[in-house]
Amino acid sequence: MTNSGALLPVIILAALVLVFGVIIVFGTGLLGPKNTSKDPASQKVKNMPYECGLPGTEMADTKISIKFYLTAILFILFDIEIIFMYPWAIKFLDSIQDGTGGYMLGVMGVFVLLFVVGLIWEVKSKALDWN
Amino acid sequence: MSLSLNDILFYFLAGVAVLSALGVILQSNPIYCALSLALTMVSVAGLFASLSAWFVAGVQLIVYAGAVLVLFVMVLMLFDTKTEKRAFSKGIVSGFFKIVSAAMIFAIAGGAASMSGDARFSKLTGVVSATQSTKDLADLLFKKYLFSFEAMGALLLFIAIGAVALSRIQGGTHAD
Amino acid sequence: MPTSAVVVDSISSVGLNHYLILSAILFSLGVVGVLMRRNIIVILMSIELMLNAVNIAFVAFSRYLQNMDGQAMVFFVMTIAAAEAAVGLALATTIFKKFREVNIRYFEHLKG
Amino acid sequence: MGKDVFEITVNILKMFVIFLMMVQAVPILVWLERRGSAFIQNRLGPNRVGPLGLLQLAADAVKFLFKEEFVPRQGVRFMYFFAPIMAMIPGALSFASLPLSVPIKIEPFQMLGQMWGPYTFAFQGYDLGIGIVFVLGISSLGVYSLLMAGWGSSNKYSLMGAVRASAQAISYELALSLSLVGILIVYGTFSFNEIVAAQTGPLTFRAFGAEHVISWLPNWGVFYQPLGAILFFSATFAEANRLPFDLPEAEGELVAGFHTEYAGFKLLMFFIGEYGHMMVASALLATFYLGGYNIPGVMPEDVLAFWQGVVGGNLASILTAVTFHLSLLLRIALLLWIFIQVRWTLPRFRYDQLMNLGWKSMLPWALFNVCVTALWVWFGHK
Amino acid sequence: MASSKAEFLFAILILAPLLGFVANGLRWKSKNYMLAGTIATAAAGISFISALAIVMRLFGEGAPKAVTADFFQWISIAGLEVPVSFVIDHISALMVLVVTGVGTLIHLFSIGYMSHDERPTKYFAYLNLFLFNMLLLILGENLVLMFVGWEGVGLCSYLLIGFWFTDKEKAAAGMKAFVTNRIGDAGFLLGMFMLFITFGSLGFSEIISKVAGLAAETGWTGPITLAALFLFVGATGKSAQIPLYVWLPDAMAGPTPVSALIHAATMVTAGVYMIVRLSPLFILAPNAMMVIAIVGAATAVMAATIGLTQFDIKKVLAYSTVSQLGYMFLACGVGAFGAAMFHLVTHAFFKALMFLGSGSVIHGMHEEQDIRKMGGLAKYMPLTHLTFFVGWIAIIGLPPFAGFFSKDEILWFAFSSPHGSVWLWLAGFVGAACTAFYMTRLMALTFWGKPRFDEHHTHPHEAGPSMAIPLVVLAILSAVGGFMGIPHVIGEILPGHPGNWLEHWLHGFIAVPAGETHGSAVMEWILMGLSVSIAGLSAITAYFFYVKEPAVVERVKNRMGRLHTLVYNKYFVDEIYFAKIIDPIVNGSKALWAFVDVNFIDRATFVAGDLVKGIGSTARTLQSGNLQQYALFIALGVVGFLAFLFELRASLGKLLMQAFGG
Repeated sequence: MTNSGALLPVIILAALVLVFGVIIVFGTGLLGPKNTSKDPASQKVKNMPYECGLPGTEMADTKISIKFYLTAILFILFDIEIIFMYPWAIKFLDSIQDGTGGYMLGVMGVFVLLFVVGLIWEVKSKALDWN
Repeated sequence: MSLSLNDILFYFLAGVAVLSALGVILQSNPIYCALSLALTMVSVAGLFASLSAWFVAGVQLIVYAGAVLVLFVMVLMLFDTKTEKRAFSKGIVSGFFKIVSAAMIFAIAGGAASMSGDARFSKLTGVVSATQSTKDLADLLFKKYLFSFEAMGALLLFIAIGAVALSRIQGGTHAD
Repeated sequence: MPTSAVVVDSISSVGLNHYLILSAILFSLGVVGVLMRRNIIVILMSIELMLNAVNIAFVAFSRYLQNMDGQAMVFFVMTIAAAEAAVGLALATTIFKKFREVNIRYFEHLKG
Repeated sequence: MGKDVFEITVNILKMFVIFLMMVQAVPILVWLERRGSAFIQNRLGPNRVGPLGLLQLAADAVKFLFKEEFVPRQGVRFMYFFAPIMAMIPGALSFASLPLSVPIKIEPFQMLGQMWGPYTFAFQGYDLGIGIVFVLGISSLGVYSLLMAGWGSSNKYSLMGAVRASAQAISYELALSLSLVGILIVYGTFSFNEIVAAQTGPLTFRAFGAEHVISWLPNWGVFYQPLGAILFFSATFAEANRLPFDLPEAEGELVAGFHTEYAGFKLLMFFIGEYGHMMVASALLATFYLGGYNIPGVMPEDVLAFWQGVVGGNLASILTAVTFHLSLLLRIALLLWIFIQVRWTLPRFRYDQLMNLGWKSMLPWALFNVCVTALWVWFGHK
Repeated sequence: MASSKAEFLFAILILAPLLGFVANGLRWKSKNYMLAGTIATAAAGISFISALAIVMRLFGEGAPKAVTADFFQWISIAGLEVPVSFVIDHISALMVLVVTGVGTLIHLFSIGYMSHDERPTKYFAYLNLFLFNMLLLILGENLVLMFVGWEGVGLCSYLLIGFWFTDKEKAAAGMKAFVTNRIGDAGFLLGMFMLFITFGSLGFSEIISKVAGLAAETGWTGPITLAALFLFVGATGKSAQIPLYVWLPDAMAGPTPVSALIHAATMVTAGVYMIVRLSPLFILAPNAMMVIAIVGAATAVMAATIGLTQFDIKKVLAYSTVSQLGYMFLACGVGAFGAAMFHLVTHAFFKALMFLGSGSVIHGMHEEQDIRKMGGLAKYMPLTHLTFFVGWIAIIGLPPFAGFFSKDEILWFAFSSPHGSVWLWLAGFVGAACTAFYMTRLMALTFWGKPRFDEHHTHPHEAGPSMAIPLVVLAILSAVGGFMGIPHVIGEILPGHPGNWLEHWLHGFIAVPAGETHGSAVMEWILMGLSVSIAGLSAITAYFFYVKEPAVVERVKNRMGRLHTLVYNKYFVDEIYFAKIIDPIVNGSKALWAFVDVNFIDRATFVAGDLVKGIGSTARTLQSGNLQQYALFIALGVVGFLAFLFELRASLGKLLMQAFGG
């Protein structure tokens, strides 16, 4: 069994969860009582998004500040830098055994330095401040 | 055609990938495009796994599916996107040319690939655990591609600074 | 069960070509997406799609040729893709701030 | 999946068992939470339905099944429905990849007039070589359910809540993955089995070029990575939106955050997702830092011999696996109790404090931790 | 030592007028005519004296044949050696004395004449410049220097004719003179080229030494004949012969002293002087000589007839000059180069005299030039009348005045010379008759008869001393000038047998036509008698016509009718020129412009412009700013590249085969 088969249980489990979810979601739909009242007003009110009783305001002007989008970008960049650390981390122990530990340390030192500089700049540039 | 487990897996994942790719370009609501792209990413990660490139599959999941697409979805929400009335660019003739050029690219690449004989994957030699393959990758990364590795670090730094600067631009060129 | 010794089983009929053809399909779909769509974000997504197609080809060849260079390249392609997405979306936001709508046509205003 | 029918069926059954474990965890935990919070607040928890109120949740489950179904008016229907399902996937998939106990060896036995050969079943959903990276990947998918719920319910406040929750999840995922780097450096491998295997026996570590053995301490990861453990543990709180970090759901106008519009079983699914995430977090913590299913000072062979004596045959190896599994469950329960305990003691963070903590303190500390471990390991082995 | 002294003298001779020009030129605005006049006259005087000093060297035994002066090497390119060097031999000695002598007198006369002008200094500057150029022309040792002088005098004649350029007509006259001269100069240049090609050098001495041995050419296209003809064309331009004489009558628009100096004495004779210096060359081209003779005779007769009907005093004199030049060319044509030089000198004297006379008349009559409004001026201007009277007798050729000797010599040679013929003599004879008639008419209408002007209003007065002196000197010269070249026939019968000094003087330098002369001494006497009698006869008839019976003139004029109008309008030559040459060229070019230029050249440029714009616009559409269009081009590029990489044909074929082949 080439090890690509190892994926099968993952897919089976995922399928299982999906099936279970779908059954329940539509199950409650079927089982539960229907909102049979024809009166459009009650339909409207009942389906209105829950605003602690306040009349629902339009979705249109939901303005999400740039901060979130900025965090997402920084997340990607730092995430990739962390991902680059993984192979290094794995290799580090072996490289110490075969004597190239210092070299690996140096290389990662530079990389981490860049990471830190990036982080410091972000902090200094108040990109991460949530007011 | 003896369909071994592996083949089923490949065709399933390939099917999902192609369908979701189609979804990406055909959906009129950009959010759905993003989600179908996420599905593509996951299926591609699966394909990597089927090629026993475990670490890269994991990275694909984390970086692409987990980070880039989250950014896409978040930006789309930022833009309060609605279903686009005209999703495709105007111009029938240019449209025709575009389709033709894409088809040609596929025809040539596909043709070349199919023509190059039936390259079978040789069986894996010896025990290849994900950790071991990652170690080989690390070896390669820090010996042969050291410079590009550091360059990547630098690039990410600059992008971080650039993105922040870009998002802070107040007036555009046509600050009307 | 990857750790078990090499288990001889029927050599899977799926070869390098299948992966390459898949990669070609995804790439062409990406090209169509870039050319046809009007929304900048969707164009960026199609570009990501094309990059993924390239990644598949890389990994397929790396598996076929039994050396890890392909996977290293995939790494770098991913970084570039992430960087590109970040900058692309930064541009898209500036366009959105200016024109309240994200449409590739607005880049024409930068024609100058 | 397996050579013959029996093995395949067993494996598939395993998937079901693991998923049910996760689903069943919710009522137990909810009950525990209610009783726990009552105990902390010096009041009685639910005790009407069944002994000590244990059946309370069963009743709730049935109630949820029959609640009325309704959808917010302009909601994006597909996303509204798919979000709860998506919430469950990360928890299930990552929990299945964890080694829960020692593998069970079954000698050949007679059943249905056919001899079934020897099997060894791994007491684990599936063993992917890249355990850690897989778990991180899957957990990063969790953000989608938040965003989809927020956008699907087309409720301005739920959207705000979803975006805030995802931003928070993202920020702490950074700290999480950095703290894992520490583990990678120490153990030098991705797969959980190897990590757990490495944590047997007394604490032995190399420092200043010599090998030191402290016999009375088990060889757990926490002693190698104390700071890493703390960072990991607090990061998981944020990932699961647990109390100190559950701002998006609790703020005044955000009401219940991204799942405001949900009711009935869909809400329950979100809880399954949340508690699943908590279970995975504590299981990971146990695996990395608390020696997984290893009972300190006790070797699997002894336990097997003991059960051989008592029961004998295949049942013995099954029972040994169960004992080790119970030891793991004990640690997970302990950690879960801490989760609940923290919920009712720590006050909630303001959002900017939360994000500052994530970016400006946890991330640097994680980085510091990585550097220290690297230097420590390097000096140790020089 | 002698030569260095010669260089010094030559330098003074030539540079004096130049310095005069520079002095006056720098202060050309000033109105002080007295100062300007004295400077100019002094410069002319100095050059005359130094010329005299050099010429004195030539006299006496053992005196050198020629005095040369070398200054510097002007052009030395691949075979063409043009040294700036000057020579005075027997021919140029005569010429230089005439030019500087008469020039000085005319400068003196101008002081009086130009006293009322606004730009006297500029006038005198031009006069000095003219003198300088004339000296270059005469003394130049090679054709190039002569050509420089040739052009210089042309320029100065233009400047001086158009001196009062504010008057459009005078400016046009100047332009006409210049253009016609230039046409002649073109011929001159071609002649120089021919000479250079055949002889490889332009120096007079070299050419003459190379020509010495050659035989005469018979055909028309021989190099020497062609050179001779071209040079003759140059001469006709400068000396106003048949085709190119039209500018001289109009040149009268300039101030009268200018006409006297340039258009009577010096410049116009340059052509004759050039032919005489190159006589050994012309001798070898009998056909060319024949042409020169015919043109000379024709010009003489035609100009004389036109002179009969002119009413402007200066126009009459101008046509008389053209006619006399015709005689000189007739002489050269028949090979009597000595006679030509003799007539040139004598003509210079009496023509300058008459022009100055007319100048003082015009001055007196307050710029009135129409002789019909004059008459009976003898009383008012006795000295002018007297000097004019001497000039009149000289020109009609009554012995013993200068005119008689030189003209008769020409007529005789026209008859007797090997190249001559009876027809040539007859033409000359008729010309002489007309000359006598119109000169007497002129005298009658201006000086004799009743005054035809309002005496109360205009008071003609005698000219001042500065104008009187030149008149007297020239009158004496006109009277005495003839004795320079007394023909042998007369020489024998006169006591002391004076020989023909001029012939002796020019002997070595001019060529004598080979072949026998037909006609004995007796014939010479007969011809001489004929010409004197016809001159006297026509003078008396003219006197009778215009003084006694003016009415008769009207009757004769009416009877002549058409012939009179023809002659009066100068044979419509100007009109013909305009009709045949100038207008066709102008209209032709206009038509050419209208058709070719507008249709083809303009159209071509417009088309080119539009083409570029067209291409530009198509290129512009490529940069529409539409990013997806750019992306499309990229895709197409990729397709092309891939096709190239995988030789499209093979892969597509296989694909299709797979798809359909099954």
